[in-house]
Amino acid sequence: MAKAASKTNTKPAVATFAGPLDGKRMARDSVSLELAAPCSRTALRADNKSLAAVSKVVGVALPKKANQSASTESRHALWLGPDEWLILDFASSDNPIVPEPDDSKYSAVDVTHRNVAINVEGASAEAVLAAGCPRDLRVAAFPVGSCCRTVFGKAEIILWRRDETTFHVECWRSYANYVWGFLADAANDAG
Amino acid sequence: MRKFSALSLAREALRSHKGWDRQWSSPELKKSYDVIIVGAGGHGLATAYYLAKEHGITNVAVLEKGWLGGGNTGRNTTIIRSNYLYPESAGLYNHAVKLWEGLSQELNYNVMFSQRGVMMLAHSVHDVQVAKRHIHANRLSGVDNEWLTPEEAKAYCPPLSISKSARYPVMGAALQRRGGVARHDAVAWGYARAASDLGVDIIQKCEVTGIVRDASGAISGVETSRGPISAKKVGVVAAGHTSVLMAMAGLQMPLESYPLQALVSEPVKPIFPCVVMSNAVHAYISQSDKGELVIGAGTDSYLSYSQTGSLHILTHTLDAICELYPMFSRMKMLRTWGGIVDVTPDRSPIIAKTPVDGLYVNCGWGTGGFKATPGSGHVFAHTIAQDRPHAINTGFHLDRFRNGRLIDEAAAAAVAH
Amino acid sequence: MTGSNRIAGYGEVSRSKPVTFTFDGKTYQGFEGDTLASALLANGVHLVGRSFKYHRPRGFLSAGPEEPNALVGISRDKTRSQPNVRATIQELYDGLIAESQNRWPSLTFDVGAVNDRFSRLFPAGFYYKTFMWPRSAWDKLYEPFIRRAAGLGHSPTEADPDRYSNRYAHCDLLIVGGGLSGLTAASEAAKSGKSVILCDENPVLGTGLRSDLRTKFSGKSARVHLNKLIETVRSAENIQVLTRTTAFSYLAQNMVALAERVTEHQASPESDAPRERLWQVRAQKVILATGAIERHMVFDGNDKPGVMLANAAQTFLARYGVAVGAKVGVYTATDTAYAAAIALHQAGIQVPVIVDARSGTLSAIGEEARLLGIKVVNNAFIKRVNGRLRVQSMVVEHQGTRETFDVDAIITSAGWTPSLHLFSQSRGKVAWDQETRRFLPGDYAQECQSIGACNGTDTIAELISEAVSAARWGIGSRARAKPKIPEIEDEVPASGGMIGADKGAGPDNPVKAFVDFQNDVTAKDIRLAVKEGFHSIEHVKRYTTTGMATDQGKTSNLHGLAIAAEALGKDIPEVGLTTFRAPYTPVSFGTFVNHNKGELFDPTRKTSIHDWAVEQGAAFEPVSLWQRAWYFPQDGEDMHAAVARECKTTRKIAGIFDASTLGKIEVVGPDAAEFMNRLYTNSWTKLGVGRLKYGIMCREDGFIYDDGVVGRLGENRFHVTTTTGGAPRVLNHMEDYLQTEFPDLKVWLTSTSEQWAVIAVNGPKAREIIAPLVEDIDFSPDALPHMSVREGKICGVPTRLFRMSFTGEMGFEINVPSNYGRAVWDAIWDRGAPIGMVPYGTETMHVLRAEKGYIIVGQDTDGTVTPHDAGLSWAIAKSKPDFVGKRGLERPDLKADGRPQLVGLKSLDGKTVLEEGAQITNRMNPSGPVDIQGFVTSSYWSETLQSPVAMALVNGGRSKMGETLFVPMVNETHKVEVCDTVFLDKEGGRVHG
Amino acid sequence: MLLIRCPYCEQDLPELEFANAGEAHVVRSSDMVGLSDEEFETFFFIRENPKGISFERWRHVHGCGRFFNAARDTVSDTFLLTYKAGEPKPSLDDLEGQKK
Ligand SMILES: Cc1cc2nc3c(=O)[nH]c(=O)nc-3n(C[C@H](O)[C@H](O)[C@H](O)COP(=O)(O)OP(=O)(O)OC[C@H]3O[C@@H](n4cnc5c(N)ncnc54)[C@H](O)[C@@H]3O)c2cc1C
Ligand SMILES: NC(=O)c1ccc[n+]([C@@H]2O[C@H](COP(=O)([O-])OP(=O)(O)OC[C@H]3O[C@@H](n4cnc5c(N)ncnc54)[C@H](O)[C@@H]3O)[C@@H](O)[C@H]2O)c1
Ligand SMILES: Cc1cc2nc3c(=O)[nH]c(=O)nc-3n(C[C@H](O)[C@H](O)[C@H](O)COP(=O)(O)O)c2cc1C
Ligand SMILES: [Zn+2]
Repeated sequence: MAKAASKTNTKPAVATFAGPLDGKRMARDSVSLELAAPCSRTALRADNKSLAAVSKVVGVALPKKANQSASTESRHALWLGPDEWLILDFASSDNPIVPEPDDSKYSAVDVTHRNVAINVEGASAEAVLAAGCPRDLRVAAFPVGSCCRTVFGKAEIILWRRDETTFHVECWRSYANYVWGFLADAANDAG
Repeated sequence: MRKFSALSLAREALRSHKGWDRQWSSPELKKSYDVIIVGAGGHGLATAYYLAKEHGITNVAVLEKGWLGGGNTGRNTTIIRSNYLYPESAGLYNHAVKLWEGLSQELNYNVMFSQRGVMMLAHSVHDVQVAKRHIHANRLSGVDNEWLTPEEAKAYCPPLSISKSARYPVMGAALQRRGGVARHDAVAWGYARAASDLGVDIIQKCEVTGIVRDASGAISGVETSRGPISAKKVGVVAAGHTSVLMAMAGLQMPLESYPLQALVSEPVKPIFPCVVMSNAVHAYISQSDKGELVIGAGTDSYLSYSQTGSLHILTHTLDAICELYPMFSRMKMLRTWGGIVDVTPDRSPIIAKTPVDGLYVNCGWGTGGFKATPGSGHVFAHTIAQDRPHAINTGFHLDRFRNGRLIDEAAAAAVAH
Repeated sequence: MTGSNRIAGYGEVSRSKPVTFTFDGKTYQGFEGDTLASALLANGVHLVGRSFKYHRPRGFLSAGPEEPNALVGISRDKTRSQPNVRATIQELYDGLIAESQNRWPSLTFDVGAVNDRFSRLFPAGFYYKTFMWPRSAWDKLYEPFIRRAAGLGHSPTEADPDRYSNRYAHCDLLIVGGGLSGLTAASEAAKSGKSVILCDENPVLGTGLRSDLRTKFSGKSARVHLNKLIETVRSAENIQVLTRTTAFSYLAQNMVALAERVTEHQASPESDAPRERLWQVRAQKVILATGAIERHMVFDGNDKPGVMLANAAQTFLARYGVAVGAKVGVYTATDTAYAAAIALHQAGIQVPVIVDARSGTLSAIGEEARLLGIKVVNNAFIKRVNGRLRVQSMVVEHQGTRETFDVDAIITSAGWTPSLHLFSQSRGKVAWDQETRRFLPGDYAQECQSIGACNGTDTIAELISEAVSAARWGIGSRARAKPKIPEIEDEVPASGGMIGADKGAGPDNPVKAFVDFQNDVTAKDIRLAVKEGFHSIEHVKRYTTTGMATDQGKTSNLHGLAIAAEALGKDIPEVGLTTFRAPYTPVSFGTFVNHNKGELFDPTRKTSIHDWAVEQGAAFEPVSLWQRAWYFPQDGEDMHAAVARECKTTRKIAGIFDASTLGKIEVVGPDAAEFMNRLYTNSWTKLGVGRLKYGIMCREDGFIYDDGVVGRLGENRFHVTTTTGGAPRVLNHMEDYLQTEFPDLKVWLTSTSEQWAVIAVNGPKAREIIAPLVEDIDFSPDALPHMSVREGKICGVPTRLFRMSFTGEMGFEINVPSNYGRAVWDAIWDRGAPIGMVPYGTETMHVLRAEKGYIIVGQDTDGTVTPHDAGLSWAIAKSKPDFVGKRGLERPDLKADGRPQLVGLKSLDGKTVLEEGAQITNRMNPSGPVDIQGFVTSSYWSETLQSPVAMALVNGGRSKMGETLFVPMVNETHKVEVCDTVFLDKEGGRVHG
Repeated sequence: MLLIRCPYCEQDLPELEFANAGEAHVVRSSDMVGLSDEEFETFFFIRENPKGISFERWRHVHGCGRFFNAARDTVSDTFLLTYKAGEPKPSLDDLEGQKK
């Protein structure tokens, strides 16, 4: 039966953060999977005219072409569409990093909790991703720093190549277990 | 026409089958006909047969751009059932099933109509509600359709996995025992033979390239790859190519043509006794009398007249097949192919007169018209002969897209096939 | 038994590595490197199967993938069995278990063989002509009989335990076929820096030429040349070599699908290695080097065990050191069979005679055979073959005279058929070459070239230069240098031959001369089809089933075509080929499925609170991709009891519900309100900041598409909620209009469905339970009235607090960032549980909202229901000039009287819970088809009202209030009264607590 | 699986990232309410469905998210051209030229 409450305090402790892949890790000979470091995320939308101004607000020069990403120390802007960027900040684990617009230059929506990221690292990282992603991920076609929204198996992901053999794979929260499971199954073969 | 029977077969065996004659003649093309049917698929041939048989109109030509039965009729997974939701649909498809039941004798051609039962799986509470809605509606309109528990479904189809831990557990099924399959080629050949015997001219390799109208705007004939032919009435029964043909008469249609694929496995000993459909996971399967598993896939997302589809569509279907029947994972795909299905906005067919005098159209069967072949031909023949619809197809007119009176089997969460 | 038919000094098998296997329970020995076929032949086993229709004894026709006869069942254990495996490609491994098929009780004595006796009764298409009388006998007798005869092998009956995998690959050049031409092309592309994939279905490369012991390359054997090429190719970094890998489908835009057999040849595969791997290769350029397939001669008894292709016999000798017989007769219409005969002869096998169908003077190699003492008769044919389970002798007819030769095997060749399967799948057009009488690649439809045997290039010298220039095209190299071609000696070009039946099986010979072996199609079957009016080759195929067996007519299609053409009195190209379709050879379903099984068949979406529900023993229901808590049974409760308790308690005290799966969309921008005005039927302009509104979305046709509560967080910011299943399509629908119809509007849409966990707390005690957890939000009723939203903190984390109700009770929907969802839920639970709050699931939610007459889109509507039908006219802003669906709603039928309208139903007996989906009539005992008035959309037992509640769509329903209608079930008919949809708290006081 | 050039990403990308969105250049009237039933039927139900060059909409839904237009040959399934939403409909004759 529904267990009754242990205590009935009025001022509860601040809620603790719990993600779907907490503590997950897997390693094969030539590839490893692990939950990426925590970061804050903002879905940023803005049109061309205001890029310069918005770049100032964000603190990163927003890239203008497909697959491009731009970075400062801890903050990264990933091009997702002509008027869309995903802003990641690894310095802050969880709070809105782009202020809501006072004017109507752009739209900033905090999606820190919407997504979960997995690091796929190792010589076979590309092959493991190739089990479910139909894009051409060879370095020539998808150089270091490239990013895009794409598919992995039956899930949508955001893919970001951090170096030749390291990919940052981001998906919606409720798809995380699926994406992890698929990556793990692929690692059994390609890893 | 030489009668087919065990006896005639035995007699011929004794003289090494020298006595058989042509199953249909290949006559010279005449200059003029009373009625021209465009398209020698099952529906077109059936239409011609019933025109001759029931309306005494024998000066009929069926024009076929390729080989008869080579369209969707020759490409379909042959599922036959009539447990549709709306009275109009149930009436039409049930009319067909009644004709199927006597078709081999009617045509003196064994079309191997096998009433092995069609089972439609429910995988969610919503599926169950929809299935029940169909079952109750069908019962009241005299169409058999019954509810099975997962265990009963398993008993009816032993290879089915009803594991509770399945991704989409089977929560029950709707079974139509009178449903089943038939030998698709035999249907086309049987109608061709019977129609030809009644005097219908079946002209293959004759593509209709134009539809000719007189000053009054009424139909006066067609242009073909083999020259012009005159006729007062033209019935277009061209499935995937309907839009192309109607455009020749200046009519635009509420139709889109998509690739639909199917595949067969290597032949194996009997393992799958019935027909099972799952719309939630897109998998339709039965076993042919030769032993292959016959599996229907989904449509591609784009228009195409290429009779080929994409690999990922097949893959998706086989995912589902192996999820529902894990034992088939080691079976091998023997062949895959595609057809061109003409889809209407409400997934119901159009069997109607058109705004053009003398022009009639039978189309929009999409992914599920084989089952209707005899009924469709029967009421379409009536529509052409009498210049007004048969009671059974009155609802399937073109006006519904103007006044909104759709017969939306799709929206009502009913399905293909 | 050990292989008594091995010939010393021949073959590539490792004789130091013996391997044992069983066939039909008998144990045999072979060697590593054998195929099952070569090992059985080494043991003198020719009889391996029975044909489909006549159950005729069959042996090996070929040594390769084209094999139609030698199909066996292979199994490792009872979960790992596989029917219809071609013994000619199955590599031998220690412990392999093989079974023959389609015979009973045994292979040598098969009852089914009576069909052969009465075969005259079973010509092509016989079943269309009989089994029709009496009508009733069809279901009872004939059909079961026909169905029992189905199939060859047996389907597996247990779930497949093995893994499969997938790889998307991209390359500059894909070369299909690792024979001489493929290898030559690949070695030219080596070190080019371009990425190249070379695949071949065989375990070794260079197969075509490996069985050629005769041709010399600059004085050396062909193998020396091959090995040099292989060395170059294998060592090149830019080339990925995939053996045991069949290119089975050539798709649009140079996508080629390959099936790699990873473990089929291993005795004990690693546990987690995939059995097969699917490769989906996207190539800039494709080179087809798929070779040619030898055709058999069509003559009486050509299917008997011991009759096989000449090249097969040569291959068994050259690659496996196996003699297919001690005395081998030859029947040919082409020179390559002489080469085979000479090879056999040189290996010490007796070759009593070469029968050549051709007339005229002997070719050079014919003379060579003569000089070796082999009798050569030309302008002759095999009249008959004696022997039942194995060839014993053959009767040769030569200008009217007959001579019988004792032989234990016959090798035949009618010539070579270029493999056009993939070329044709690529939508290239084949062209008939009148001079060599064969089909060759014509117009190409994609970035693709054919080389070698599949391109009809017969001499090695031509083949090499062709391969080199194709490779240069493939890697975009501008090299001009003439390829260096070794000096070729003793070559026997594979040109010429015949198509169709030879004299012995001519039009008026009623003999059994097989065209398609597996389906038992003879020359006379094809003639019969033509006689019966099946003039299109497609009809001939379907009426006789020629080319429809597992080998897809690789050896038979041309013969069938030629015989049909002859019967029609037409030229072969006039009659034409049937369509080549994927797969080139059969491919396991598992390979297509690869990773997508079990857990990975489809994503299973779970909320951040899911595990809590699991801990509480909740039952779940799938809703789109989500798993949602359905109800929370307590010690032994069934669903009904649990739901009754959850409902009662929620209305009396409080209930907590996980609503996280609701779709959420953040609509931001200066034109946000105007955008909402155009996409929803309601008006949003006047909605105040901090207020909520229930919105309805239609499609252009005016039917309800989705609904949900929308909150205005700021002048330019809306928090929109959608149905769980509708979330993706609603966002797509909004984006579509925003991008393509209203680009003038400055609005941005962002999905926040998963940013927010949503905890709904409903019931009289709801406020008291959550208030203490909340900071910076004034909870007083007028500060936070029904249908309003505030932003603040709960348990120290941000929240968007919705005051709203889908139950009719005072309700709150607490949005918190997902990763805090579980913690906040626990905190609320800790406060609520002690005062009796219950968790409830989707079923209780459905009941509670039904008592209030709130609709569920998709249950009370089905895509044919307008807002008016659903009784939601109040939610349509008449004043708006336009919104999506406004015009659609004006169509005649959508305004007509008598449309289905949503109403409530009371069971007159006060206790019957109607079945959802049950139909409604206006007559008590309808007999036969009746006029259906509507159907029940929602129906539950209301614990609160102690009566059933139901909603239904009834024709003209709202004008029938108070009327009695009928719900006919199988055994009884229920009486119902039409009533308002709101059953509880009509004045709506409870939401205020 | 088709290979589709997204005019916004300016790359050829796998079909799995895209969703077909039906016939292109079907204009939604600025005066919907003023449409006759026949005009509404034409707008909402009637489709070209050509055998040959079809103008159709695609969305790079699992990519940049943009809707765009394409001219594709429905017989060979090959794309002749893709272009951004709002750009004018290319002329058929020019396109016929490039057909394989
Ligand atoms: C893969 C697949 C699976 C299916 N599964 C099922 C199923 O399980 N159950 C079911 O009930 N239905 C199924 N269907 C649908 C069913 O096949 C069709 O609805 C039905 O066969 C249509 O028959 P028809 O005679 O109208 O069309 P067709 O058989 O296509 O005949 C139309 C004919 O018109 C000819 N034609 C076209 N243009 C011209 C012209 N200009 N001049 C002359 N002739 C022309 C064509 O060549 C063709 O032969 C399936 C379809 C496909 C493709
Ligand atoms: N010209 C002829 O008709 C003919 C006939 C017999 C032998 N030969 C000799 O054969 C050689 C011809 O060389 P070649 O390379 O053109 O042919 P080949 O037969 O040597 O090589 C073709 C290779 O491609 C493989 N293959 C075919 N389809 C495949 C598919 N879909 N997927 C994967 N692999 C596939 C075959 O198994 C074979 O290994 C020469 O030595 C020639 O003398 C030619
Ligand atoms: C019900 C059904 C069963 C089939 N069985 C087989 C079969 O056993 N072997 C085969 O090669 N093709 C089989 N086919 C497919 C046909 O060979 C062919 O692919 C199909 O009629 C489409 O024609 P096309 O491929 O020539 O375009 C079958 C088709 C159908 C509709
Ligand atoms: Zn894009």
